[in-house]
Amino acid sequence: KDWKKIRIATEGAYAPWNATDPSGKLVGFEIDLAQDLCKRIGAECEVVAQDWDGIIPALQQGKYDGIMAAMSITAERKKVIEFSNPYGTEPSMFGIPKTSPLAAAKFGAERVDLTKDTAENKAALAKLGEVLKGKTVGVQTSTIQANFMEKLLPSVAIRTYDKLDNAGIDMAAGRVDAIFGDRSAVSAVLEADAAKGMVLFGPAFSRGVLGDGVGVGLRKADKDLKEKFNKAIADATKDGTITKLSTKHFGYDIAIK
Amino acid sequence: MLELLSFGPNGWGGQLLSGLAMTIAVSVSSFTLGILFGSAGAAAKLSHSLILNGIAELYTTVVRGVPELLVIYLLFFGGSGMIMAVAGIFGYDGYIEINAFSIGVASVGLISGAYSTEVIRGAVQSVPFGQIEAARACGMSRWLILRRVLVPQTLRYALPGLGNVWQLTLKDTALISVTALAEIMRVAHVAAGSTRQPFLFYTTAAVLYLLLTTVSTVAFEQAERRANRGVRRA
Amino acid sequence: MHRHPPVSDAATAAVVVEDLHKRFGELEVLKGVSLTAREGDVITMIGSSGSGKSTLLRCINMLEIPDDGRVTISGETIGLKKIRNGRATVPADARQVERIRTKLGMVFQSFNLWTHMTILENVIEAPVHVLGVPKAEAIDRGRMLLDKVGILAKAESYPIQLSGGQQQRAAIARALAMEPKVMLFDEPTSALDPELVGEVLRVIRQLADEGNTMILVTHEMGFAREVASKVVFLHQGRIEEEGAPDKVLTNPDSERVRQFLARHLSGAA
Amino acid sequence: MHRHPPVSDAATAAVVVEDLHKRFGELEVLKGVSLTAREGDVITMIGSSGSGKSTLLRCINMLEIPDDGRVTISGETIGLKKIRNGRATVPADARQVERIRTKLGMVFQSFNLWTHMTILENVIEAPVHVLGVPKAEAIDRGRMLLDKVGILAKAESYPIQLSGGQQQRAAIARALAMEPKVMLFDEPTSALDPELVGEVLRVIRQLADEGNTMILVTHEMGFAREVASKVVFLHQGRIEEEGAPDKVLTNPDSERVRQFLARHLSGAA
Amino acid sequence: MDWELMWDSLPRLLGAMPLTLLLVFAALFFGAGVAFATALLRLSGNRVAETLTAAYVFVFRGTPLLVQIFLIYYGLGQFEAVRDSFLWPMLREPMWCAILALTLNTGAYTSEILRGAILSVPLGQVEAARACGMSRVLTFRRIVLPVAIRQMLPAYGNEMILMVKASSLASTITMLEITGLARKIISQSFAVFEIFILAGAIYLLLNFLAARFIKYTEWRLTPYLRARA
Ligand SMILES: Nc1ncnc2c1ncn2[C@@H]1O[C@H](COP(=O)(O)OP(=O)(O)OP(=O)(O)O)[C@@H](O)[C@H]1O
Ligand SMILES: Nc1ncnc2c1ncn2[C@@H]1O[C@H](COP(=O)(O)OP(=O)(O)OP(=O)(O)O)[C@@H](O)[C@H]1O
Ligand SMILES: [Mg+2]
Ligand SMILES: [Mg+2]
Repeated sequence: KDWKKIRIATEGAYAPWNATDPSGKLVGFEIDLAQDLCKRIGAECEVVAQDWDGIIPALQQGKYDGIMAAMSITAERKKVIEFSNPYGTEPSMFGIPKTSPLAAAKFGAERVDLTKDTAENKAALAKLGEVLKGKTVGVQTSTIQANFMEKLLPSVAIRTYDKLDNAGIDMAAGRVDAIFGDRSAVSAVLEADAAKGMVLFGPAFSRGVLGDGVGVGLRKADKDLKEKFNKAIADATKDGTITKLSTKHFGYDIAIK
Repeated sequence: MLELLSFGPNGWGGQLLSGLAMTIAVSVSSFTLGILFGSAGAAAKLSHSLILNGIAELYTTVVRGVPELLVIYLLFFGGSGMIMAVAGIFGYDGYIEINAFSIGVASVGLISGAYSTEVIRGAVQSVPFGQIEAARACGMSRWLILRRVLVPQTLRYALPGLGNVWQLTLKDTALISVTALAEIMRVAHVAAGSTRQPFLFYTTAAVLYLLLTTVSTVAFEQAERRANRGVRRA
Repeated sequence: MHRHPPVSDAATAAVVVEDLHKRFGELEVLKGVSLTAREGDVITMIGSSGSGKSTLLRCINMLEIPDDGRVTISGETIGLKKIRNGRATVPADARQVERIRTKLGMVFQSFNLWTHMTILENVIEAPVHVLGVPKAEAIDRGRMLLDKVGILAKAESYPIQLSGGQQQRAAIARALAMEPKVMLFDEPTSALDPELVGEVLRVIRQLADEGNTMILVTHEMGFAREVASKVVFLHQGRIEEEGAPDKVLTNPDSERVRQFLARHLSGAA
Repeated sequence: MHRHPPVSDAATAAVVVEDLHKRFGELEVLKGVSLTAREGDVITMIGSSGSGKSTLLRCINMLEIPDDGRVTISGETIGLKKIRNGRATVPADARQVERIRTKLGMVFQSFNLWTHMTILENVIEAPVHVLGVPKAEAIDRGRMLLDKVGILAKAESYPIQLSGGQQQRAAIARALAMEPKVMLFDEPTSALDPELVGEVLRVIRQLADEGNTMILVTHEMGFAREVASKVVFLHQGRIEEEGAPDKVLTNPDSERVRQFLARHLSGAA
Repeated sequence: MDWELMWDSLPRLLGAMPLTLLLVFAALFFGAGVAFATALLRLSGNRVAETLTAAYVFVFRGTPLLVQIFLIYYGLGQFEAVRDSFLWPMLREPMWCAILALTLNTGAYTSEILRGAILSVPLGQVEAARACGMSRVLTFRRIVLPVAIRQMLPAYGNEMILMVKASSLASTITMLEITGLARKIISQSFAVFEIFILAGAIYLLLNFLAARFIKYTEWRLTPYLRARA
């Protein structure tokens, strides 16, 4: 294939990564980034909406050529599809009601990089396991955060939701004690009407079981396309395009440094 | 908050309306397709061929027995795969796009058809045999009997059941939102995700479905009244 | 008002039934019945319940396919063929059967009017769609027939809106609309109350007086005596006795017929 | 075998109907009917279709609620009250109606056997659940009654397995099982073929001979003449003529009755 | 097709079957009660009761179950009053919410089936009972209901099958019944086809058994129809 024309799938319902505006147009960080990357590759770009549940099978079938849907790069996904290098990363964070007794807990660290085995990190994780004992945490189904909870805090009960927003509603109703997700998603939940009066909680976690950031999902066969994307992403990171787009959509920088 | 439902630049009114139109388009097409499948299925079940009986029985049992979502998935992913495999035999190996609308209609039609099969079969069987014998005794041919006596009479018995199938079809279209076809449920889902107002949009979706139900209930009552001319006392 | 139709010399046989056999599974319902109706004949069939009267009538217009024997209508024999190694019989030519049926008007015991059509629509349906008569013409003739049986006022009503006697007469009009060679009546009055019985019998008597060929099954002995040119007594799938009504109904040869008549009279009145 | 029951001096009235009125919407079906049945009476009601015979019978056991007039069973008058500003009538006391119905056995024209029970279950249902008769006793009595009407062999069969005449007799047994004061029969034979008619009439005749009080609607004139102690002729919701069968059926005063009988005889046989 | 994965996932999916069965049985059980009451109220002749029950049936038949589950689970929890009420300990649990939604849904459909069946009992059967002096209640209990229940069995069989399938929507409110678990396995393995086909086969089996059961019950309860030789 000459890659003059590339089709990219996104979910269109995960603001601010990707969303839909009231006129039905796809908008968001990844939509803008896709156009930019395609320009660098020298291809014409078409972004299409696809429900999350079918997003990987449809890629494999050839319905489109790439996925840019806030999909984290994980070992399991790598078994079935290929990923470009990451174009962004967000730490994962907990959210809790302001009045929760958990709010009093203190952790030694602000950020925990799970690839680093420092004493500080270990202490923070242990503390987390301690305060969440007997609590229930809401996460989105089949996400890196669900994975995190199962692997690192197996003794804490989790509940899985289609969307983190629903978990937020349930936290407001008192069915779960905390929610855990991408920082942007958790912040968005905290700002929504339903969850007024909630706060971020604990350190920001990243890497390790939480994956190496968000990349473009590709078919295994399309090694050439992967190379093109990698180069484009490297360029966009270097010249500050990603930082610019990120600040526009998130209000902070998610570029890989 | 109601501004979100308006038709202005910041309102989802337009999207919801086109979602409504899409739901109607898909339901009507699938229902029609379902009637075709249903008639074929009923004909097969009523035939004396063991093979046709078996095929129709398999069709209704499996399609009614597995969750609707599975049928849609299989067709959505399996359908284009199959077509591509066939094209592959002829040496074409590109991606063949079947649009979400056709797949949606095909899969919901398939489901709807399984239910229609049973309704139509029952209706055909409840047409009193005397009605057909009277037609035979007049020297009518099979085709003429079918057209002039069997179909109009069957319709009368089938309409209430078909009304139920229609309701089912209407609601099954909600499931093809997994193909990202922008019908009511998908619009509500996307709008909820983009605005973080799930209640507002899901409640609106419920109201839209109720609206469709109301209109179609009235329509079916009218149709039944027409088909039943000569049944109740005037 | 006894009446025996004048049998013209040129009278051909309208219906000839020869050695008819019919089985339902194990049960042999007709065991070799032969019967001839000349043009203008009015044949009345009597016999106890289950003796095969309806089956014989239905074999004549092939609503039941006989297993053996021949049926000839106006000189044309209906072709039958054996299938499945002789285990079943079917018409050799479906077209022929359809064509012959247009010559036979059948009036069912349960009327079987098409419920989704008005009375007039019932009457013109077959002439228009089977014989291809222009619709306007069929309507004219249909109204005339409804008038003849005395229910013209009900032309636009649906069957359910009619009383039993009226439905029966509508069914007769529907059969007559095909201008059949032969009319077949299956117990045309058994479901009616005594007053309605009178109405329907009057119409049939009128048809008889006009020289129509008819075969009818009835339990009304008085009526049989009055209009029939021949009475046939069926018993267990065979013709037990046949002949002029006065003979069969008053002084039958068969012991079984005598019994039947005795029981009939004591039970009914 | 004519029979007029000996009317004892102490004979009380089993059923008294006084000035009964019944309207269906606009149509006044009963326009003031009065009728008395003493114990042991066999009253036969005749009249043309639509004259109100069934309605009168149904008013007696309150399956239809009369708009006006009184019904008294064995000296107890059924209480009625007006509701909705006198636009409708309902029983004053549902319990009373239920109790009185146990004294009235009804045999419907269409049998109305309960399809989901065997014949014996049909017969014992009401005695066990309404009268509280112990089950074993009810079964004994039920089998005796089935024997009496000649269908004991069918005790364990379901209604659908019985012929029309057998169903009719089962319905009679069911009514008798309540040991009613009065039996009401609505055209007990009109749906049967002539041979079955005989069977059913034989059972009714036997009941009459045993001195049961009965009111029956029938079209069988010969039977009416034979068993009735009184014949009542209904015409357009009024009693046109009543009296001894010989008088009413042979030499009626009313012109209308004469007409009816003439038509009846000519039409039917 | 990844047969090995299918084989490995089978025991896990079967492990979710008890939850699915619990949801279905509870919904059918409570739903039957709701349906019974609703059908009686709709036929009661009381204007208010008739209007209210008709509205209930209209709303629950007229909207997708997905929306109903969603609004009951997330919607009710939004209200302070509900959270403070004695019902909250139950409504807190997704399982009770799922059972409530399924119950109300099947209750609405079943009540219509039952109502139709009651209305189809021939009047003659009822009159015969009245003529024997049976009271309204006795007539209903001994004649109307037994006949109506036999009459509604085929339609109710369909409803059972629909309920088995409908229980899969409980996965949208965090329940890990068969479908919920299937989606979880898919999210780990991305083997959409294999797992869905496996889950579909389990549903098919359940529905097949349900259909057999209904057929058998019908056969047992209607000796009088079978009797016709
Ligand atoms: N389709 C059928 N299948 C099996 N047996 C049948 C069928 N039709 C009729 N019979 C049997 O054939 C016999 C004759 O039936 P037929 O209807 O000809 O009797 P009939 O003389 O018309 O009686 P009736 O006076 O009661 O109408 C009966 O024993 C009947 O049970
Ligand atoms: N439920 C009803 N609603 C309206 N009209 C009715 C109803 N029941 C009976 N009628 C009318 O009342 C009149 C008398 O009916 P009824 O059944 O008493 O007549 P009948 O004398 O028994 O006649 P038949 O001999 O035909 O049985 C008829 O005109 C009938 O149409
Ligand atoms: Mg017959
Ligand atoms: Mg009557």
